[in-house]
Amino acid sequence: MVKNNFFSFEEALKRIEEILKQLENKELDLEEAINLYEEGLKLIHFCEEKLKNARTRIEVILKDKEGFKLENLDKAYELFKNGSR
Amino acid sequence: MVKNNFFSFEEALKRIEEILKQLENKELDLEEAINLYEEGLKLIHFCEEKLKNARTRIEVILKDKEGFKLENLDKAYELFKNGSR
Amino acid sequence: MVKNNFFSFEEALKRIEEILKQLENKELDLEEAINLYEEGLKLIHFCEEKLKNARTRIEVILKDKEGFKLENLDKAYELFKNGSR
Amino acid sequence: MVKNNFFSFEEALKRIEEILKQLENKELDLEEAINLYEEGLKLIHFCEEKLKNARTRIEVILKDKEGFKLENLDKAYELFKNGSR
Amino acid sequence: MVKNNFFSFEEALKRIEEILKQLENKELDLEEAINLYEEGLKLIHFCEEKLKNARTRIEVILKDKEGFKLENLDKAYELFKNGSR
Amino acid sequence: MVKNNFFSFEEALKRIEEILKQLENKELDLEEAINLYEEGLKLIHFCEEKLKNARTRIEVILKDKEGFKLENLDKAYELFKNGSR
Amino acid sequence: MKYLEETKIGVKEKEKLYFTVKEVTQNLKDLIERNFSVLWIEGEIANLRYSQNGNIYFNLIEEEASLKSIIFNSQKEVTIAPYLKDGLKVLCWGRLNFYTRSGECYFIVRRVEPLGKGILTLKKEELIKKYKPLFDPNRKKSIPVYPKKIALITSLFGAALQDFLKISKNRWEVEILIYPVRVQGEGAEKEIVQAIKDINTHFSDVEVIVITRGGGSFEDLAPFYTEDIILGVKESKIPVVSAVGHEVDYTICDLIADKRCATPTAAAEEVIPAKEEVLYRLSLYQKKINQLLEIIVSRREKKLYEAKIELENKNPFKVVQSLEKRIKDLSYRLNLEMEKYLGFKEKKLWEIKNLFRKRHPQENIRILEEKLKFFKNRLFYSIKSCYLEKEKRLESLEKLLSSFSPLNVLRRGYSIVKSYPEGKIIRKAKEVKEGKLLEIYLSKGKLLVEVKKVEE
Repeated sequence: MVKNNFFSFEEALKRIEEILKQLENKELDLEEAINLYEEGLKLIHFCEEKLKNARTRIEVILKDKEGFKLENLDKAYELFKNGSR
Repeated sequence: MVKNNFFSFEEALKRIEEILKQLENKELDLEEAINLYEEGLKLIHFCEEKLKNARTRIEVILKDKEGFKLENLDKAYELFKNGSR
Repeated sequence: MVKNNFFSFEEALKRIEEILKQLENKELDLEEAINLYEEGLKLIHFCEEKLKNARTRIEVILKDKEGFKLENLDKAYELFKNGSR
Repeated sequence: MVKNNFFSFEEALKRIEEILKQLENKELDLEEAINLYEEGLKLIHFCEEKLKNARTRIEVILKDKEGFKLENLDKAYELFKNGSR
Repeated sequence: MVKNNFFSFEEALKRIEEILKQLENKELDLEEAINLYEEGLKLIHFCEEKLKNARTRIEVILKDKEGFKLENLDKAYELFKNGSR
Repeated sequence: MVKNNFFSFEEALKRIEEILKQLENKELDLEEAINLYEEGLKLIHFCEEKLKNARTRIEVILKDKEGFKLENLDKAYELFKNGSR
Repeated sequence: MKYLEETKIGVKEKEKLYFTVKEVTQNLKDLIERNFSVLWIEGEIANLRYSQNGNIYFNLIEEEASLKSIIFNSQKEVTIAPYLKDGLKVLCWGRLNFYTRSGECYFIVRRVEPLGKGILTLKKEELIKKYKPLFDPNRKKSIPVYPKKIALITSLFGAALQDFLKISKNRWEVEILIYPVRVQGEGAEKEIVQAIKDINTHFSDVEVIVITRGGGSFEDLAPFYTEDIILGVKESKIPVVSAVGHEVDYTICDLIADKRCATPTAAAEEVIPAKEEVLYRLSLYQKKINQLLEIIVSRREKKLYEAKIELENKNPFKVVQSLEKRIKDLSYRLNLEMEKYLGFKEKKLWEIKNLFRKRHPQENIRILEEKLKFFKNRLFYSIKSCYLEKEKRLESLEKLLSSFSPLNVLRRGYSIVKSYPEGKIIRKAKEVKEGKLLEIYLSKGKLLVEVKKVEE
C-alpha cells in the first residue's frame, strides 16, 4: 500500500457518500453517472483494501504483543510521546 | 463518440417528446411532419448509440473491477481528488 | 419533386375544400364547374402524390436509420439545434 | 370554338326559355315565330355542342388524370393560384 | 306576287276579316262585293303562300340544323343578340 | 528494566485511558484508530510487565552527624537494639 | 454592680413612678441576653429529665447555686446524650435566655463535654477552630495512585510497622523508607515534625508520607493532638497520610493529613495499589481497547458494505435499461404518431376525394342535356302549333269568305254581266249599245257575247 496516505479511509467513505447522493439526482447525466459509479466502485475497493490491511495489522499487533519484549517499550514510549502531545 | 457533448442524452429525450407532441397536432404540415419524424428518428438513434456505449463502458468497468489491483488506486485517487473539488 | 414547395399539402387540401363548396353552388357555370373540377382533380392527385412520397420518404429514413452511422450525428445535432429553437 | 366566350351556356339557356315563352304566345307573328324558332333551334344546337364539348373535356380530364404526371402539377399550381384569388 | 312583303300574314288575315265584315252587309253593291271578294280571295291565296313558305322554311331550318356547322353560330349569335333586345 | 523511568506507570495508565476515550469517538480515522490501538496495547503490555516484576524494597533512614544513611531493616533493628537509640 | 443598677432605675424613676411587669421582664431579657451571649458554664447535672418532645431539661448546680438548663432536641449532641446522668460534672456551652412569660432564665445548652477528658476534647475543638481554614478539604493534596516511593514515619518497634509491611509485601513495586520516631510520650510530636521536614528536604522523590501508630490511651495519643503536628503536616509538600489511633476517634493529625486511614493495615492497602487489582484493570483495558477497535473497524466494514450495496443499487446499468426501454417506447410512439398522422391525412384526402367524386359535372351535363331536349321539344311543338293555328284560321276565313261570295246567286241561275273589257257591271240595258262586247258570268264558267239588240 503505497499511496494510501494521500487520502484516508474516512475521506474515501465521505466521497462515496457524496457520490451516492449525487447518483440519487435523477437529472444526472448518464455519462456522469457512469463516471461517478466507476469512481465509487474504485473507492469502495480502495476502502476494502484498507480494511483488510487494518485487520491484518491488528492481527500482527496482537501477535507481537504476545511476544512483546521490554525493548519494544522504546517504541511504545515514542508512540506515547507523540500521541500525548 | 466525438460530438455527443454538444447536446446531452436528456436534451435529446426532451426534444423527442416535443416532436411527439407536435406530431399529435393533425393540422401540422405534411412536409414539416416528415422533417420532425426524421429528426425524431435520428435523435432516437443517437440515444440508442449513447446507451449502447454506456452499456459497454459499464461492462468494462465491472470487468475491470474484478481484476482490480492496488495499482489502480492511483487512478481512484485522482478521480477522488478531481471529484471532491 | 421540384415545385412542391410552392404550396403545401395542407394548402392544396384547403383549396380542394373551397372548390367543393363552389361546386355545390347550382348556379355555377358549366364551364367554370368543369374548370374547378379539373383543378380539384389535379390537386387531389397532387396530394396523393405528396402522401405517397411521404410514405416513401419515411421508408427511406427508416432504412437510413438502420445503416445509421455515428457521423450522421452531426446532422442530427443540427436538426436538433434548429428544431429546439 | 372561337366565340363561345361571348355568351355562356347559361345565358343561351335563358334565351331559349325566353324564346319559348314568346313562341307560346299565340298572337305571335308567323314571321317572327319562325325567326324565334330558328334562333331557338340554333341556340339549342349551340348548347348541345357545348355539352358535347364538356363531355369530351371531362373524359379527357379523367383520362389525363390516369396518366397524370408530376409535370402537370405546374398547371395545377397555376390553376390553384388563379383559383384561390 | 310582288307586294306580299308589304304586309304580313297577320295583316292579311286582318284584312280578310275586314272584308268579311263588309261582305256581311247585304246592301253592299255587288260590284264592290265582288271586288272585296276577289281581294279576299287574293289575300287568302297570299296567306296560303305565306304558310307554304313558312312550312318550307321550317323544314329547311330543321334540315339545316342537321348539317349545322359551327360557323352558323355566328348567325345564331347575331339572332340572339338582336332577339334579346 | 532500563528505560521504564522515562514515564511512570501512572502516566502510562493515564495515556491508556486517554486512548480509550479517543477510541470511543466513532468518527476517528481508521488509520489513527489502529495507531492508537497499537500504542494502547503496547502500553498495557508495558504495565503488565512492570507489575509482574514488581518487588518491594524496604530501607530505614538513619540520621547521624554526617547526615542520612539508609540501612536495611534488620541492621537498623540491631543498631537500635544495641541501645544507640 | 448593685449600685449601677440602682442608678439606672433611679434615672428612669425620674420619669416614671412605676413599671409594668412587661416593661420589667423585657428589660431583664435585654439585660441578660445582651450581657451573656455565648458562654461555657461548668457545673453538675441535677434533676435531669427527658421531655416527650425530645428536649432534655436539667439544673446545673454548684453548691447552693442552680441554673435551669435545656438541651433542645434539635440541638442535642447524639453521642453525649446517653451518657448524661445526675451528678455528672460537665462543661456546657450555650447561651442564656430569659423567658418573659414565666419570668425565668434558662441556659440553652448547645454542647456538653464531660469534665476531665472533656477538657482535652475542648482543646482539640479549639485547635480546629483556630486552624479552621487548614482543614478545608479543598486544601488537601491528592495521593498518587501508583507511588514508587513512600516514607513511613513510625516507631521501629511498634506493631503498626509490622502490620504495614505485611500488607505492602507483594502488593506493588514500591520503595518504602522508614523514618523511625517515637510515637508517644513527651516531645514525640517534635520528632515526627522533624521527620516530615527531613523527608521533604532530603528525600524529595518520596511521593507519599505515611504517619502511623497503633491505638492507645488518650494520653498515648496526645502528641497527635498538638499544634506542632498541625503546622508540621501543613508544611509538607509531599502528601501525608495519617493512620493514628482508633477507628472511631479522629486525631488532629488525622484531620490535618491529606488522607486519614483507620489503621496501619488500612493505610498500606490504601496507599499501595494491589498488583492483582491493577492487572485486572489492565486486562479490562485490553478488553475494552479490543472492543472499541472492533467497533470502529466493524462499523466501517458495515458502512462500507452498506455503501457498496447502495452503490450497486444505483448501478447505472439500471438507468441504462430504463432509458433503453424509454427510447424503445419513444421510437414506437414516434412511428405510431407518424402512422396516425399519415393515416389521418390519407383518410381526409379520401373523404374529400369521395365528396369530389359526387360533384362530378357529368351529372350537371346530363341534367342540362335533358333540359335542352325538353326545350327542343317545346320549340318544335310551339312552332308547330303556331303554324297549325295560322293554317286553321286561314282555312276558316277562306270558308267564311266563300260563304259570303256574291257569286253564290249564280248557282240559282243568275248571271252577272260585265262590260268588256272595262268589266263594269251592267245593271240597265241602256248602258250598252249594240255591238258592244259583254262578259257574262255563270254559276260555272263565263261567256263573252256581242250585243245584238238593246231593249229598254
